[in-house]
Amino acid sequence: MELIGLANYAIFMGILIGIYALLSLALNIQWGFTGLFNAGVAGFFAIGAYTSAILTSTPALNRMGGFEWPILLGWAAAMLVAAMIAWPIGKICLRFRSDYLAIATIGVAEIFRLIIKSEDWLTGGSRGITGIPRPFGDLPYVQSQLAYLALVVIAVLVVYLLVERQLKAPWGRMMRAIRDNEAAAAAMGKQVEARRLQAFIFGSAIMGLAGALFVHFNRSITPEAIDPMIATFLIWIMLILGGSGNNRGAILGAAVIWIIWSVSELLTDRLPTEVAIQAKYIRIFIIGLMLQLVLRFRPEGILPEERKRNPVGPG
Amino acid sequence: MAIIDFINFYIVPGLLLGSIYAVGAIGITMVFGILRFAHFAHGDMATMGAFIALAVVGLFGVTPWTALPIAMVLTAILAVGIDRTFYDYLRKRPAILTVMASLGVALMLRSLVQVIWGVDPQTYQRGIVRPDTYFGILLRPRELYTFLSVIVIVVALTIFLRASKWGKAMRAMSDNPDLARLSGVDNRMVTLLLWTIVGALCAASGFMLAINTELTPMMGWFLLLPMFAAAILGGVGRVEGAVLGGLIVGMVEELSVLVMPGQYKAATAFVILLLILLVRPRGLLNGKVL
Amino acid sequence: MKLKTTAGLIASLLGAALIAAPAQAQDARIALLGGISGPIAAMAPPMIAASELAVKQVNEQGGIGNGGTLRHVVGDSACNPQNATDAATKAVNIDRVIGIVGPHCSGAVLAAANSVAVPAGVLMITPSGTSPQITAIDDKDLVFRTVPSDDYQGRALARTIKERGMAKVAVAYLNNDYGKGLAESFKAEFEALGGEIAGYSAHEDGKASYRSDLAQLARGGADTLVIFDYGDGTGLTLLRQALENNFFTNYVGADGMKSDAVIRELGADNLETFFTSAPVGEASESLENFRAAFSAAGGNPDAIFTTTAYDAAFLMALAIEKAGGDRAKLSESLRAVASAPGEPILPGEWAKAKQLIAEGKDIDYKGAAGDHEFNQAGDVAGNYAFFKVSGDTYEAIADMK
Amino acid sequence: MSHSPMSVSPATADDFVLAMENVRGGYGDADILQGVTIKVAPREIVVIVGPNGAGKSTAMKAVFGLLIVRGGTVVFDGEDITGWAPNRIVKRGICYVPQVENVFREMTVHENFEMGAFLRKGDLTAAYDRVYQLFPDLKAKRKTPAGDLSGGQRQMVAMGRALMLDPKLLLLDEPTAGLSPKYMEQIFQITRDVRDTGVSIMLVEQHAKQALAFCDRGYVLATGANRHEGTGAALLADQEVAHMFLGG
Repeated sequence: MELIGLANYAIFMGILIGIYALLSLALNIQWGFTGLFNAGVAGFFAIGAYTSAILTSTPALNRMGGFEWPILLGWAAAMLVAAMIAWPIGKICLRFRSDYLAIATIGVAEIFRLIIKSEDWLTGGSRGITGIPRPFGDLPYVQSQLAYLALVVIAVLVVYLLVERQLKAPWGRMMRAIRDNEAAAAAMGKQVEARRLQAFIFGSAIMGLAGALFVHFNRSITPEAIDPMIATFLIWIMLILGGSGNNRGAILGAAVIWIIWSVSELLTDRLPTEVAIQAKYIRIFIIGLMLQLVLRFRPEGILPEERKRNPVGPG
Repeated sequence: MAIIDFINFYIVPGLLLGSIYAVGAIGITMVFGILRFAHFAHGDMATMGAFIALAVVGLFGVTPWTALPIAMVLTAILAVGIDRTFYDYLRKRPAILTVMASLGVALMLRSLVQVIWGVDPQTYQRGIVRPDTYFGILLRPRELYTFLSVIVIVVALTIFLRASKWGKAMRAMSDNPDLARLSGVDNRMVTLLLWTIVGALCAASGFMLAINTELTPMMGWFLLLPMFAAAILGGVGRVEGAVLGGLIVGMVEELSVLVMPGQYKAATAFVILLLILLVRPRGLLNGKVL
Repeated sequence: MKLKTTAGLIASLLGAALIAAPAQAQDARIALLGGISGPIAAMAPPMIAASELAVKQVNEQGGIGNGGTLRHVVGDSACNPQNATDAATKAVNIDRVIGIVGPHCSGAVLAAANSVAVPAGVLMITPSGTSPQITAIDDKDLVFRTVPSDDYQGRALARTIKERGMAKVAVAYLNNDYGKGLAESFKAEFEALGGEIAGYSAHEDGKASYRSDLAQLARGGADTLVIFDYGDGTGLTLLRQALENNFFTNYVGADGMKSDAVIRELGADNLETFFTSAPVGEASESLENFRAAFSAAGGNPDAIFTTTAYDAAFLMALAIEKAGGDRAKLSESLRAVASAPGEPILPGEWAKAKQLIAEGKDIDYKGAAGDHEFNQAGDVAGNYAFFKVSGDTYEAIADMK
Repeated sequence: MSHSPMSVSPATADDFVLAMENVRGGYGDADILQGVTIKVAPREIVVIVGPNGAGKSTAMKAVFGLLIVRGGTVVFDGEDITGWAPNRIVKRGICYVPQVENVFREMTVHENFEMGAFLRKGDLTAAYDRVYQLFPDLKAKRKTPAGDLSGGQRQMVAMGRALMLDPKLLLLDEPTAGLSPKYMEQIFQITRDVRDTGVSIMLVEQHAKQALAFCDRGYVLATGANRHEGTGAALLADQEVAHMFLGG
């Protein structure tokens, strides 16, 4: 009995970790390998989520759609639309240096969020979208969860392999050269701009996919899901903690943070309610503290980037 | 609409909001200028400062405005402590790590506020205050004090930065850090001064927001992005630019409701920000480009 | 290899959690999920406390079944789908609850119902998810709410204030599902009755100033401002700034504004023209019972959604008792204990209810926030009263039709 | 005691203000300097010239503690300052004027001088008089932000800032880079004037011919090592040196 419960919980965690791992991998392409400080992850996550939601959901009275497209088409569209929106944003914003890019992308994501909250005809406004189909959603609980986990794991695996392959290709070597060496980057001029834009678009498309996977899992989406805290900054913490520049680190970071977040509550729930409520606030403190500890003792993250030319380890 | 109404209900609130943004933006622009990183804990540090003032009011029974200087000192000490504990050792590493550290600090501060003071909205003084009229302009004492405090803070800070040895050293550090070091300016001292000032300014901005509205654990976080917009708008590293930027952002936010639906009010700061980055990334007063 | 380590880590942590939570066979477990962290952090603790009051009363008056205890866990849904599904999954799978009271925010309810409660067959009663979307969930009759869909309240409020002679109003609403739902239904009804909406605008949470928004609303010449927001959130800022600037004469809020924070921070003297609506039971003793008990337990009965939170937990307990702890019969039992006909049960009357159930008699819970006659979709029709501020609390001055 | 085969110094080490001997080092793992020896006597203007990538500026930075030195010694005024931090070296009496970004652009001319004297206590009137006497053009511009000045004037501000600490040795990194011939002449003249106030000067120059013509002694570096040294005139007369700079 209890073991099945544990397994169910583990499956659920696996699904959410997988979705966060996708976001973390996508951010790794942008930050870890290209040095683009995108602090608007939530924006692209939202675009993917809402695109797929509008296209695949059942028709609704007071907003556009739903068009009842097949789910896979919805996912593809989520990536495509996220990429298409990332293109002009990248075109405009990538000229800014690190911190400015961060603040500009936060701004863009916040504008998206306000539009999503306010334009009822498109997104259902603050009420969001429901009636979104879930693949294998008709199976019994456990099987359905397992099937979804399998889908998410496949998505993570495909993205992981794709990114790894790209990195070993000349494309990836060049990206790293651009990131690490201003002079080399300057020498390559126009081409660099194009590469950086590619990385930005590629990463954003994967964020869109993560958004799509998220809405189909919940069969619904509301604007609360794209709060910058849980859809941007949390992912940054995951990536930095796991090890930016290392794809396995990105995935591990997502897992570690989510597990700490989730499991810590299980333990604090055993406490009396008043204390338990306080403990929920303290959870936020713990995440902050974790980040500090990693930055202090392992600033490259748990799994640092593998650099062939610099064998000097931490400490 | 009568001119006087326009002044009372759009211009004055805009200036008030802008003053609060300005005080916060000065701190952000100074950290940007001297330490070269975006300080994400700024808003939550302001929250902390506001709640420290609340604690001072509660413990000693003094008026809020008397509590303000005490809160400024305490928050300054806190800010220096945070720098020593969480930022200082990252100084030689890429700036992103310090940015992340400041995000972590933001979370920790917010959580502390929630644990210590709870999550209910609170005020320094209960009840409401109806305004006095000055030549047709409606002002409450607290608004008057807010404006005065902002002026005092800006003037004092300007004098410090323009006329004192260490003020000049701070400007030098912001202007050209390598050369400042070559001139023998002690980095640690400048950093210490910086966080003292930033902490005090955070407390002031949080306090002023709170006395004009309420204290809530999230108040500072909501303030963060408009303050960043103000700092960049004015020109990074420029104190007078931050003031100007703050006033403009505050004013535009309040005036935006004349032409846009209210729910997009929050977007105006970002739109200004994006426009300025596109058209004039150095900001109005020719700040640094990071 | 890494996967194994991770799995090992999860397993050991979970093991620790389980050891800490021994379960006894005859006990029943429910979860109280609330937006403890996040945007409604100020509202959640009193709601949780109200639900806990119900749990406490149950256990003091005989517990569940034959000597069993009603146990509960508190989970943080943080008002977002990510945390809500996480909290619900833990409650269902680790704590093995058979019912969930919560979550508090509509978005969280939608996600937790769709991806956890409904597939897992767990009964869910939300005390504060007001979105009409909840009605539409394909829920296998497992999702209920003790708070009416905002449609009812908005319309009732429109009728009431029209009747009271406020014919020209401005509406300010928080741009979330709660504020928007109320505003839309209010507007439709008010205009149908021939009233004039002289200003209508949404605002975002957490801005420092709303004065120009208010000035803009006041320009239409309305004498009454209707605020659909939370009294311990932005609604307080808005009301303060409106009062301080004399923008309007009358101020009307819905249940979200009926918060003690409003009286505490603004002062009763300043609130003579402030009115709110809130759901009440048909039998006025219901509300009194709850207020007395909750005050005695140190709670604040004027805090938002405490009545619905109490009713949700009490109803959950009644349903469990009726179903004899059988998860499959839970929703059917809930309908039975909540609906007429039957012997009326008021808040706090657990011992009486338990005995009637044991005797096989039909009961009908009449709650603090309404009678809770669930319709097909698990929604309740609203029963509202109109309140004014009186001293340090709110006093009902009229029923709302 | 290491000693360079190239060393044909006219006096013993004690007679030099600065003696940098056989220094190796670089910014990262790789050595850019492969053993460089440069000496400066009191009241002497020493020029370091060499082709691009010769390590001229790097050699100067080695003096000022801006380099990881992995071999050799830097002795200043009889004291071994190898590996000292720049601010300690400043206090000891060496000032450095970087090639670029060598003024505080947002601060006025006068404030730049004030920053130069940051470590000095007591009355600074004499120091200000000295710089304004050396750079009379700047007197009228004392309230102007340095960033608004012309390139030549900025260079003067940079030198003035460095002189405020009353150093024994002034390091100038390509002070004439990007300046018109007229300004170049002026800077050289000022450098001589500064020397006449009792300061030793070491400068790195791109304009080798002009610099060798005006200096007291010169060093020619190539690929991080000494190539030639001697008086300016002697080096100019040297066939090999001429070949190096005139091409062909």
